[in-house]
Amino acid sequence: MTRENLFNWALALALLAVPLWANAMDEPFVITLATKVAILALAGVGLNIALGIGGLVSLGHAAFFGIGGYAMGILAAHAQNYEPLMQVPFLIEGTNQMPVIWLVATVASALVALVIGALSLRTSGVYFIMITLAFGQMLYYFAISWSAYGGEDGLSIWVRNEFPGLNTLDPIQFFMIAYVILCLVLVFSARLGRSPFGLALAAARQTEERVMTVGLTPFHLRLVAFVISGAITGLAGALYADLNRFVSPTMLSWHTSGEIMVFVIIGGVGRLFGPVVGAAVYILLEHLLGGISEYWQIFLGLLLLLMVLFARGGLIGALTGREVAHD
Amino acid sequence: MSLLSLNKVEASYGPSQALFGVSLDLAEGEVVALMGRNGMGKTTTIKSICGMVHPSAGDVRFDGHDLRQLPSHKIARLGIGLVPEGRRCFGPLTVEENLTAAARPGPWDFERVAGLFPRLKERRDQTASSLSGGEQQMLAIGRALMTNPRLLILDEATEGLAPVVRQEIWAAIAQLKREAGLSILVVDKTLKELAQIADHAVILNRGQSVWTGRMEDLTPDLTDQYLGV
Amino acid sequence: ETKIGMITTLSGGGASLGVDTRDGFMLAMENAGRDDVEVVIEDDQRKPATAVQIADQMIQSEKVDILTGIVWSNLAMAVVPSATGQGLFYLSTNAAPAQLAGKGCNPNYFSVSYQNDNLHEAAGAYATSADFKKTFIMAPNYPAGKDSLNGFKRFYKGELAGEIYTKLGQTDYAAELAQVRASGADSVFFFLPGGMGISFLKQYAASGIDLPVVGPAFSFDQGILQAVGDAALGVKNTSQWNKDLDNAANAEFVSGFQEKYGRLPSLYAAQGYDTANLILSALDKADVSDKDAFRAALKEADFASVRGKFSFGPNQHPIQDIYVREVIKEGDIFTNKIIGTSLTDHSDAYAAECKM
Amino acid sequence: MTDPHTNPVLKVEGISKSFGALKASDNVSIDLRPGEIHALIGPNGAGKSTLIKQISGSLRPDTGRIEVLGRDVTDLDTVARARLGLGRTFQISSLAMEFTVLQNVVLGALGAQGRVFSFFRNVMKDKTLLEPARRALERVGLQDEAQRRTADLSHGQRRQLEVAVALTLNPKLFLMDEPMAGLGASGSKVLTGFLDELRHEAPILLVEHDMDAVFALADRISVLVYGAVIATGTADEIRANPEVRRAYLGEEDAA
Amino acid sequence: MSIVLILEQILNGLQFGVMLFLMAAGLTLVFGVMGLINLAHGALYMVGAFAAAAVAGLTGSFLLALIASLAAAAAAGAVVEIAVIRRLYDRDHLDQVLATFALILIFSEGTRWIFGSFPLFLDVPAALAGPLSLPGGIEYPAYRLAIIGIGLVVAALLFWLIARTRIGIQIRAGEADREMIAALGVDISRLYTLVFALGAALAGLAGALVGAIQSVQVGMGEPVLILAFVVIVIGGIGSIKGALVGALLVGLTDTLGKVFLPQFFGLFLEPASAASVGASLASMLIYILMAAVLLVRPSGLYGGSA
Ligand SMILES: Nc1ncnc2c1ncn2[C@@H]1O[C@H](COP(=O)(O)OP(=O)(O)OP(=O)(O)O)[C@@H](O)[C@H]1O
Ligand SMILES: Nc1ncnc2c1ncn2[C@@H]1O[C@H](COP(=O)(O)OP(=O)(O)OP(=O)(O)O)[C@@H](O)[C@H]1O
Ligand SMILES: [Mg+2]
Ligand SMILES: [Mg+2]
Repeated sequence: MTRENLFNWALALALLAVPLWANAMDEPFVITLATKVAILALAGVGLNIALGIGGLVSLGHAAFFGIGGYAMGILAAHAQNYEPLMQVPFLIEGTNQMPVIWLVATVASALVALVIGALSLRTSGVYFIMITLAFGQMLYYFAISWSAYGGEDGLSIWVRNEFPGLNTLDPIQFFMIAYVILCLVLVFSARLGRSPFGLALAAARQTEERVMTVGLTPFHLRLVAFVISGAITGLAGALYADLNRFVSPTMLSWHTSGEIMVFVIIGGVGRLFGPVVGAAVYILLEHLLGGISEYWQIFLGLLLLLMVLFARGGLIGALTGREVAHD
Repeated sequence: MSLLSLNKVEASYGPSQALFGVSLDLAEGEVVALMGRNGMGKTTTIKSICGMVHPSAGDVRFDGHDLRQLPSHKIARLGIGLVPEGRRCFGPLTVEENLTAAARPGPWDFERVAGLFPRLKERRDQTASSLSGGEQQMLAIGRALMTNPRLLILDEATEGLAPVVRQEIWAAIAQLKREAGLSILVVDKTLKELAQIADHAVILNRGQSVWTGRMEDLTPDLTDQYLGV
Repeated sequence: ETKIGMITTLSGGGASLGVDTRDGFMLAMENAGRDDVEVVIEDDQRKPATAVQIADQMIQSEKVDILTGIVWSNLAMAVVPSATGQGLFYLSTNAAPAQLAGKGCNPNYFSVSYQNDNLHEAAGAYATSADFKKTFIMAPNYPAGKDSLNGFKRFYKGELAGEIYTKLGQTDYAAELAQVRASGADSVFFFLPGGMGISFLKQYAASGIDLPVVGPAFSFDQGILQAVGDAALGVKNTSQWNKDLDNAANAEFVSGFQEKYGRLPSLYAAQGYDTANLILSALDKADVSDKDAFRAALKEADFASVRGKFSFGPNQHPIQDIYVREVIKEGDIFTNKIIGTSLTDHSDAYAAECKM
Repeated sequence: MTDPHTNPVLKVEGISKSFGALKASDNVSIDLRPGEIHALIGPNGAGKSTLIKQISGSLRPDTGRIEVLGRDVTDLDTVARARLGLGRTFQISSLAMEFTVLQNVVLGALGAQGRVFSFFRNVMKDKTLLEPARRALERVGLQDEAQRRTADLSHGQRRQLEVAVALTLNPKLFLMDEPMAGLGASGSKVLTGFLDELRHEAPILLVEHDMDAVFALADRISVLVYGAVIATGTADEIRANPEVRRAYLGEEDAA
Repeated sequence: MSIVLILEQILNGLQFGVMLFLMAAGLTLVFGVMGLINLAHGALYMVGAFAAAAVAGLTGSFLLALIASLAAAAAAGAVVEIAVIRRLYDRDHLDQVLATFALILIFSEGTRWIFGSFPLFLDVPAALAGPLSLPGGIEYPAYRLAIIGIGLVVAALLFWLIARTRIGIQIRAGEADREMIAALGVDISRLYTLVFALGAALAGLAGALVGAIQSVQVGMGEPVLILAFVVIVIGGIGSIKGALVGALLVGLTDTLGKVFLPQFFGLFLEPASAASVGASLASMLIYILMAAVLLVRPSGLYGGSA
């Protein structure tokens, strides 16, 4: 087992152990923080598939995160008010069942990712960054003025949605849901990285021409990666909205895209657990520094700066050695 | 006194060591050939001279200056012009801009380079990335000359050139040596052509200089053992 | 021992509002000098999700009894329903969106500031009384902006020369100003909070348009006026408070604030101050743990408001007078002076929808 | 060994391509027959790489048509042509630099196999990919470098890897743009011997400035000057052609 | 709507465009020419505005304020380049993103720490306050005309610097291959420090100039950052001409969109909702424009390859 693998296992266990301990000590807020880490890490894992393996620097992933969030908000709000979502041509009702919401969130963000990806992937490099940003901003401004679902005020639901057999209002149970999903997606992501698809995608990042001459179409590879990536981030969005019992256009803003990207970079681009480390460190810092001074963001900035300058390959890279493990 | 001297130079790329002791001397006005099979460290030696790789041990001196202390651009300004392996022209810039970027005062200017490679004059406003491989090679040589160097380093400078052009370039190099008294360190694979122009040769094997001597003394034994010819 | 959690914006662009809210609130707390009340303050960074998480933390870990401090409506909408749903008291120092005044009202939710529409309504009433016939109105394109224009129109009897929604965060208003000029308007009403208002007023002054302007207090508040400068001089704006309101509580507040922080208090500071005093007055009568008694004590609003008279309507939003102020210069300082009362004993348009 | 009566594997008919005023391909027609090495030589900037790019599909000809194995591919893209069996090496190495050497060849094998939308299989443990990949490395003599990072290879080793990747595709024909460039004398010798064998698997359209190799290998040579083919013939015919000597070979080499 | 009003709105659009160019000029320089994604551009813009406001407050001179903005931003830029950016040239773009994101935090909160949370006052100089009458009866603020002038001069100077001077050529060569240009004897590090400081100075100047008609407050740089990116991406990265054309396009689209879209919807919706729907669409318009441009020309109007 490589050092990085050991590190990953340790991290996964720690992320589980801390909330369990907090549960025993009756520190529910620590569990909430851990849940936030797990969910944002999940969003990062999604982005990392496009970014880390495929080299697709998307500054528009907030779009998927937000769509996931709104999928939860809209379905739950309709369920809460007993107003059907749609009556013609057939009746669609809201729901407060998490699995259904997840499905809708994933499918909806995958579809949007398909459209955005099909258009955006004609560009590359910085242009790709900006065109994904553009689509994200379009959705953001749309949501702000979409008064049917609260516009900039967003949408609140009173109680968290339900998961069969669990009490989702209990912080530790909700954490477990997020944690298990994160683990499943990490396994998926690990296998994807080593799969034929992952190899071809990573090759397309490095040399498009070569990939074409071996008979593969980079555009298709990237589009599929982008859709998978968007779908995972969308799922994270649904969970995040459920964590807060609230969704608003902020989830769609470019800050959100930026933050998700920051998680990935802090942890280490292309590292399996990069987003997990990134999200954990960032949220912890935010939480701890928040208390020390009104100007705490200066310290956050300085710490981030130190990390970029001295931890090449992200924190995981600095802790476990430079090379990204390919197999 | 030699213009350039390397003494037991060692260098690494990260954890993997590429040079294990390279020594080399080049006197003013001399042409020295650096030879060896693929991957033996020729390019790395050149990079350690130009400050693109920092030697971990040994000595690199040029005209009395210790090059190990200097950044790349200062080394170049001492009078070392590099034609790098793989050309490395500035793709988005035009031919003329490529040359202008490197220019330093001296006898070599755009007109003189254009005289050496008329093709470059024809392609003057075309971007370097759209040039053919051979044209890029000419541009890389022209660019190094524009710095008006005392020592010209050619790393596979004739790679990918048509035989006529190659002959022209060798002729031009011979002319540079003869008339301008330019010192030249050259890496190339065609032994026959090197033999006509080089005074000395240094052979590298697995990152070490294993043979130094005059071109005439290069026996078939040696070339067979170290160059595979 | 009572624990109060204050969630407000203390970093980034909107920090000045949160800082004033906090400073006003803490001034009252210190004046009271009670050691059985603890206040925990956290920065929400103006992000709804952060606000929610801070609220969770305060409820779950700090075990606070009362929450307060949020400046922005969208953050309030994210926090208030679930906080009151969990049985906590929430007292608003500023944001008071329509949903929480009408259908979404809650026995544990009190707005000490106003209902969001109030100042806009007062501006409409003023426009009517000032005999404006053709007003040009504009606000940013988001819910608060729409509420603003609707509030204005509710009390404005004249005709509209134009109605524009600008982009949220917009900083250049040349195009809007050209439209105003061309519209044949006789006056302008605008609601552009924060930097948007500063930009608008500066550009309005430079444009050479010479029409009377009216707006809610936000763009003329103490914290912002110095940055607007001369461009604001003479502009009428509506507010439920001003530093020259003639009552003892206000005099004490204004001088105390100036002494402690070295600057003039703003509307947000006044609202924070009132909120703290309201809480303190209720604590004198009942213990927080006795929710019903405490709620009843809050409802009495038995405290010396810097606004003078103050009471709660059935939806627990204020019934109060709203004044018209004019921007003046006192020495080097730009500030406001009250020139009249626009609406008296005004409540809000949503109270009827509130069932509690 | 070439039989003019068998159908050509590649047939290029009347291709033209201009960049602005520059005619990079001027009504070029050439073909490639089974089992042969057809060398394409010509001065720098004559349009050899441009022609290769048009054949491989990364550049569109202005006029003319291209047939591979009797099929008109003029309107197909690079990927489709690669699937039809067109293997290509680049003049300037185009490899996945972060990959190991082995991963690069596995990529080739994967392209040949085509089952790329598979998300769970461990690609580096897949025998059906590893076997052809290792075989290709062995054939170019890179088997000992399999686990090295491609970026750490020397220039010459990368050229060898280029060829290895093309091999994994089991192509029906090869387009090779200066495979010898950057190889030392020994490397060239090895590669020359290797190409000599390879032609029996699939014919090669070879662009090369290394005349020793060209004359040793080529069954036919076409000479391109200013975008147009000025001569086609056997090595001896070309060597003796005064126009070719003037435009390309120069005096010494032709001797 | 009268012809004069339409003309005036077109003028407003152009004016806004030039202003955008001014905001984007420094970014184009650093981003296009040095290949560095500098998210802290907006922060430097803010630094310039605050420096100007502080000096104007002390001395009352707008000219001194402008000089202060240039000096403060250039100094901040140079320090940042030497301390941080320099170590990132041979890194991934993403490391640059993270580092400059960190710089935003440091600059924004640092500024708030020094100057407090409240917006500052910076007004146009008395000589340029108030409107000028243009032919056709258009009243136009003199200060805005001055901004147009300065914007065009900056465009011309930058174009000349990058396209025509030897330094410009060397900078572009460095962008293509840093190691190589150094090996040819060019001190690229010093050159880059200069360029970065120049880009920062331009950002600072824009902050001061624009700050005088907008609000000078913490966070003012953020919307500018996004707009500036939109502008230079539409124009094509690395092209000064592209940045100018992109800025004008964005300025016109934004201005005309927000004026005419609500009127267009007014044809079939009642006024309040027409205003709202029109405004919603208008706020998305420049992003739609950018997406459309990139779909037709994947590397911007005047861009080479990415
Ligand atoms: N950037 C690099 N990182 C790591 N190792 C490298 C790097 N460049 C070269 N090497 C290794 O260093 C050794 C010497 O390489 P060098 O390029 O100096 O050889 P060379 O003699 O110039 O070969 P060639 O004739 O193929 O150009 C080789 O084993 C090569 O794999
Ligand atoms: N995209 C382009 N735009 C303009 N001119 C081009 C472009 N691509 C190639 N050329 C020109 O077309 C001519 C043919 O180029 P090509 O690369 O085909 O030459 P070549 O025969 O392969 O030369 P070499 O042997 O030097 O590699 C050259 O003069 C080159 O400058
Ligand atoms: Mg070499
Ligand atoms: Mg070629």
